[in-house]
Amino acid sequence: MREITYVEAIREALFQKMSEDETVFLIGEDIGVYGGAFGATAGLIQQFGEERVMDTPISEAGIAGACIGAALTGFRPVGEIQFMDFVTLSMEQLVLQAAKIRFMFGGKAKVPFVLRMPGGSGTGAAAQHSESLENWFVHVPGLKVVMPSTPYDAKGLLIASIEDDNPVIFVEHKLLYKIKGPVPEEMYRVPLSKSHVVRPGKDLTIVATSIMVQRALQAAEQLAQEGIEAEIIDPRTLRPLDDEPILESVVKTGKVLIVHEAVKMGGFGGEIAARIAESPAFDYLEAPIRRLGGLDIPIPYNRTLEYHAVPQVENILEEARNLVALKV
Amino acid sequence: MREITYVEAIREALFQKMSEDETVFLIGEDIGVYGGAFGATAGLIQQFGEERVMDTPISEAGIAGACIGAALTGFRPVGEIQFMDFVTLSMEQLVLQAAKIRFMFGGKAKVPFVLRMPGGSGTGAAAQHSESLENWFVHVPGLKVVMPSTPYDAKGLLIASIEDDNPVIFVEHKLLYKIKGPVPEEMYRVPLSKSHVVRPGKDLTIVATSIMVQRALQAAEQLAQEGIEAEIIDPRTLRPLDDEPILESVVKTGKVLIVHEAVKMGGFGGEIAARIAESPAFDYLEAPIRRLGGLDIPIPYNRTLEYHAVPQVENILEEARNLVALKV
Amino acid sequence: MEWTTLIESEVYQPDHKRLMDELGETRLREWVLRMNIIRAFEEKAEDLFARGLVHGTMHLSIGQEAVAVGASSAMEKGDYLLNHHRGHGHCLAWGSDVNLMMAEFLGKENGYCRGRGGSMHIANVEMNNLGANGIVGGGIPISVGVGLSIKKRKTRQVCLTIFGDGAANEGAFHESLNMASIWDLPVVYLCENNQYAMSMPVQKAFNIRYISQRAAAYGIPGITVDGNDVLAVYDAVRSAAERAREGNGPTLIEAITYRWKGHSKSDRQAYRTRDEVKEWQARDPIHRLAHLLEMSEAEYEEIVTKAHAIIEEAVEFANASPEPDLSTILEGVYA
Amino acid sequence: MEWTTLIESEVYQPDHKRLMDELGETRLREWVLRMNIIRAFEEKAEDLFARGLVHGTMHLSIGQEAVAVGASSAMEKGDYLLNHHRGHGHCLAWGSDVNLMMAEFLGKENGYCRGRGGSMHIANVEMNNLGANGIVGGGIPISVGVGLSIKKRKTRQVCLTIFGDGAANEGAFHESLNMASIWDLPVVYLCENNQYAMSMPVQKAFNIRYISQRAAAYGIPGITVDGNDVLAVYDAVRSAAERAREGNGPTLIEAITYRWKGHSKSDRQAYRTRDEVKEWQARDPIHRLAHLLEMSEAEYEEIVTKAHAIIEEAVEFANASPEPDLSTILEGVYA
Ligand SMILES: Cc1ncc(C[n+]2csc(CCOP(=O)(O)OP(=O)(O)O)c2C)c(N)n1
Ligand SMILES: Cc1ncc(C[n+]2csc(CCOP(=O)(O)OP(=O)(O)O)c2C)c(N)n1
Ligand SMILES: [Mg+2]
Ligand SMILES: [Mg+2]
Repeated sequence: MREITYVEAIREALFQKMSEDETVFLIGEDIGVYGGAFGATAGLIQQFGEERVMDTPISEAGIAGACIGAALTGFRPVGEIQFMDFVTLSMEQLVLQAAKIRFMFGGKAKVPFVLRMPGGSGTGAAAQHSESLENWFVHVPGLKVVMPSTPYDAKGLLIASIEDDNPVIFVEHKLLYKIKGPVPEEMYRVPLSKSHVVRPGKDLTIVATSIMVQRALQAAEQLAQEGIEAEIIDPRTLRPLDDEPILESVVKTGKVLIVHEAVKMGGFGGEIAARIAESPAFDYLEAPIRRLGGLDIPIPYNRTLEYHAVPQVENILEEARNLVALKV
Repeated sequence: MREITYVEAIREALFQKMSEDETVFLIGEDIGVYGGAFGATAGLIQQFGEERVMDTPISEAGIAGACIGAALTGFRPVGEIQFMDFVTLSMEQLVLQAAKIRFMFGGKAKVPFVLRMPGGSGTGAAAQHSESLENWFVHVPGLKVVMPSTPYDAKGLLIASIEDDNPVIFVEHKLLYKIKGPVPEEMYRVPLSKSHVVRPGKDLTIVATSIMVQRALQAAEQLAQEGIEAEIIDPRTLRPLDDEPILESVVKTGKVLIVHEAVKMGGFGGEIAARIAESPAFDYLEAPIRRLGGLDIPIPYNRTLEYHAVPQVENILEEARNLVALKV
Repeated sequence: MEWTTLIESEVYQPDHKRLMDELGETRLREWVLRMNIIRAFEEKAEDLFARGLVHGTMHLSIGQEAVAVGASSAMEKGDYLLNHHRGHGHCLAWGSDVNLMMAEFLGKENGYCRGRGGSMHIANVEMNNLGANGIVGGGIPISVGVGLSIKKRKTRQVCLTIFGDGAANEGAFHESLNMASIWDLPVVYLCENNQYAMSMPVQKAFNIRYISQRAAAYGIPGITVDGNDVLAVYDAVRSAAERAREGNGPTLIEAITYRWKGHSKSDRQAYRTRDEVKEWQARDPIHRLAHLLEMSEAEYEEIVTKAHAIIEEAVEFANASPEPDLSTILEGVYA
Repeated sequence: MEWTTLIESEVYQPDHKRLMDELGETRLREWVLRMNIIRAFEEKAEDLFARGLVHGTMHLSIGQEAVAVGASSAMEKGDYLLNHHRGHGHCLAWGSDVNLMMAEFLGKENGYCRGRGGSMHIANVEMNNLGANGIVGGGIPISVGVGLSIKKRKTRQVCLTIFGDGAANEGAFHESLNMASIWDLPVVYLCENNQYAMSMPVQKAFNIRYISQRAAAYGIPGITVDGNDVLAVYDAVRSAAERAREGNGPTLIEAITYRWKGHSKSDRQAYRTRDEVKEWQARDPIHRLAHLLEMSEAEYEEIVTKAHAIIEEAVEFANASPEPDLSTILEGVYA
């Protein structure tokens, strides 16, 4: 199959949905002639014009509000928050309005929009441009949270998200934008709320999100050479969460490592760990659950410090080896 | 000892710190002649004047910024966000500025302020006035998160928080304001980051926060009559977390129930569950970990629905009984 | 009565005679009834609350009825409404069913929001009433999206967005009015300046005389009207709506009025004097229209009685309505 | 050179002669050097970046040096600075050590922020420089607190808060200027209008001619100056600082200038023409001051050479500086 990059996959999803459905439009900062800070919307304004690729002033609350209002009245906007960090300025609109409107109105309205935003560190952009805040949204009923880890998923999940009738927080990763992978040319959907067994294995389960799926895969290759077969599961949609494949895997392997880039404390890994620990899979655990997450610091500017602030392949390797070595 | 209410305890802490330290001042909406939406600052403007009890326009980002700027330059402001929900409008200032300034400046600045805010449901104020968002802040290195459950703790923790050199998110609970308890008249500190064994027990551990501590205590009384002795632990400071007493308790009881009002998914309970599941206490668990949290919905207006949207005494009772009944 | 005391020279002076001729007596008499229904609703809400029959809180709009009725009357079928926490009046003036509103206020299953929303969140999506809002300024960014949507659909609708003086100091106000302005969105921003944001008087919260002066920051028209003059409100909102409908963009209207009651359920009102309240009560917006219409006291009393009867019926309806079933508690979160 | 093309009638016209007399030639020659140091720093930053020696991104202020130097020069010792992402120039003009800045830019342990902050976060708390900011508008609310702090301490300091045109559309701008105004806080708000927020031209992002017109929304003075005229910037900022120092509250100053380079490291600049850039390059703010001072080309070149030497030294210093030790990675989060 044709290989394209993650960012190209996103652009293609936008292009195809916009071509097909004229209620879809894009709105965000510098998404027009600039093409988006990471190029996700490059060329789209030439194809669809300023009416459907709308550059905004620097007004993140306004962008969210624009999505909500348009969604409430018949459109399917796709907003872009230039860096996930800036969504801190949209929280009221997303959490108190978008997530709650349907419920507060007795189920009589819907708010179908997608808000795309790149999270994560690794580009030297330091503390205010490297956040991984997805678990905030996981905590909010009414929102959906999607976090693709491959070009294939990026396209299929984005199309499915645009077609979903709910507000979807779509978290991309800056370092994933340039990775390549097979992506069908035609439209397809990767269904929301279906966790994906990325790699089968029997010795331990690794639950990973976003870029950590890629790092876990690299680690798994090395582990395989050492005779350890890791099963890697990517939830892809963090809310609503399909935890069945995770629990099944844990029943099979008895050992689990959870990896995300976000700061460990208060992060999504806690939810996964808790789901396992409160499920029947608990009885099959042969070792304590392990979480790997970002260190308890803001992301530092210095390249070496930045590198070590979040889980890398070698950290996953080490944790996995330790887990497997544990006798119960 | 003299008994006063939780809200009186808070007011007394503010009064005593303001009397003692003139760098302490209050800032927020309607905290002056109105006395605060829940009366926490009633009378203080009469005592300290408008300069130290500052009513603001409705500008939650501005309030947070005012705290940060004053804290950076020698003051110890205590801000009030009228309902915790509205802190969604201050997230950028709190998370990208307050929490990160010290680290980003190489440890060369400090930002000592407290932001008080009442969370929780139970007053019929519906979806936009009933949030429990503490775990968002637990996820942010650089912030401290304090959540008192008794009048005694409210006073002692607030004084300690004001004296702390870091930004402290101080989460009160609307339904706790009117509960009474013993509170010394003199100043005292309840140290931050010390979990508290509220009630000793041997049959199961209940980790509860804020109002759930009170509900857990009520449940424990009933359980005691049934021959079940619950050990109740209140972390009080959620970040940085003192997890030792929790882990020790689990080693002792082998069974643990975590209770908070916030929506279960993505909540603080996940962090607690994960800490237990990845610690040596894991080996002592005799049953799956249980979490009780808010239902996966916004808080409904209707009184009955609202009541059932968050854990109540009877839910804790039921969970505790089930846990204890489990044979391993 | 001394209406003129209220009207500053910078405040818009409508041509009452022209407006009355244009609107006709029947319609204006209907407005007197409508304003009275709003007032009766609020009085009943307060009463139910006092008797412990309502959970939660409420924000009464007594004294501000002219803003609600004047503004709604200036809009057309198919237009959108976004309003705020003190929104019973706007919702009623928009033509909502008082029974379904009362049912919602009492948290009943057949209320507008199935009892999930309550006083601060009443919406009536079928009538393009996109809801009251518990967050000060919370509806204002949404207006940008609604405006965009109309512009894209070219349907010549207008979005009426109502908020208080307090909301004009939220960042959301700023971002939204700017966006609406640069894109010429069909939105009418109606700031109901009732002198206070909870306990904060406008004199302390603003360093400008009129909130409408803020229009200058966005290059849009701004106008201040006497919010107790239903004809002035109507006139200004209608002009702004026309402007919006023609594709000429948003307008900021400030309607100066006064909240007679406390901010919400528990307000000792230490921030104002009884005399001040009385002074404003003497400028009753409903009496004022009645006066213009030269209504007799008897006629007026008849209308008040009718309004109360309508509200009594609504309470009966609401009381007889079912509570939401607990088994449905998880419903309505996702579409 | 045709400076007048830039200067609209509404733009403040300083009395150059008076200012030059007042400031004296020595000081002004020092400004030429200072502006050249900023430019040399930026050129070096770009060069290091191009050679892959810097991680991250950077926002160059070439072309905007007059704003930094004019504004900083108008402030007094002990005053505070809050600036923004395009902040190297402000930081240097404030009197920071160029070696420690370069060390920070290269992520070194002895940089101003121990290598943790980098280009977008350089602070120098000892000199009351409270930092650049990676968040557009992020420093503006903080200015309210700094202003309050000064007012409470009665120390007659002033807080200079610098941000871009783009920041003026963030809600934070609105809330903060209002608060500073109602409390008469000693803050000078300096909006560096360099025509673009990334790719967004001011003509599209605003529906007003001058950003300074927004002062009207807060009842404070607003003034627009030619930001390429260092004397104009100095004059306006000094007056505003004086006003603030006297307890008369904040001022909004707009300095019109232009960013010669791309927004950040990777900007194809598809949103503007080469001709436009050239036109503005012909209005070089440094040359302009040199011209006023009637400097010879040789004199000028000497200054440029000196500036480059200072920067080369800084690079050497930074290169020789140690990297942060990995074992310290967890430090500096809590006090
Ligand atoms: C963001 C936010 N901040 C604070 C509040 C609490 N609150 C509710 S109404 C109100 C006053 C609003 O004043 P105004 O906008 O003038 O409307 P009014 O109540 O006078 O009609 C306040 C402070 C809120 N609901 N939302
Ligand atoms: C809240 C926020 N939104 C968006 C960005 C991304 N961003 C960084 S600089 C910039 C443009 C800023 O424009 P302006 O304020 O005019 O300053 P300039 O870059 O022109 O100096 C943008 C959009 C950001 N850093 N913060
Ligand atoms: Mg008001
Ligand atoms: Mg700019």
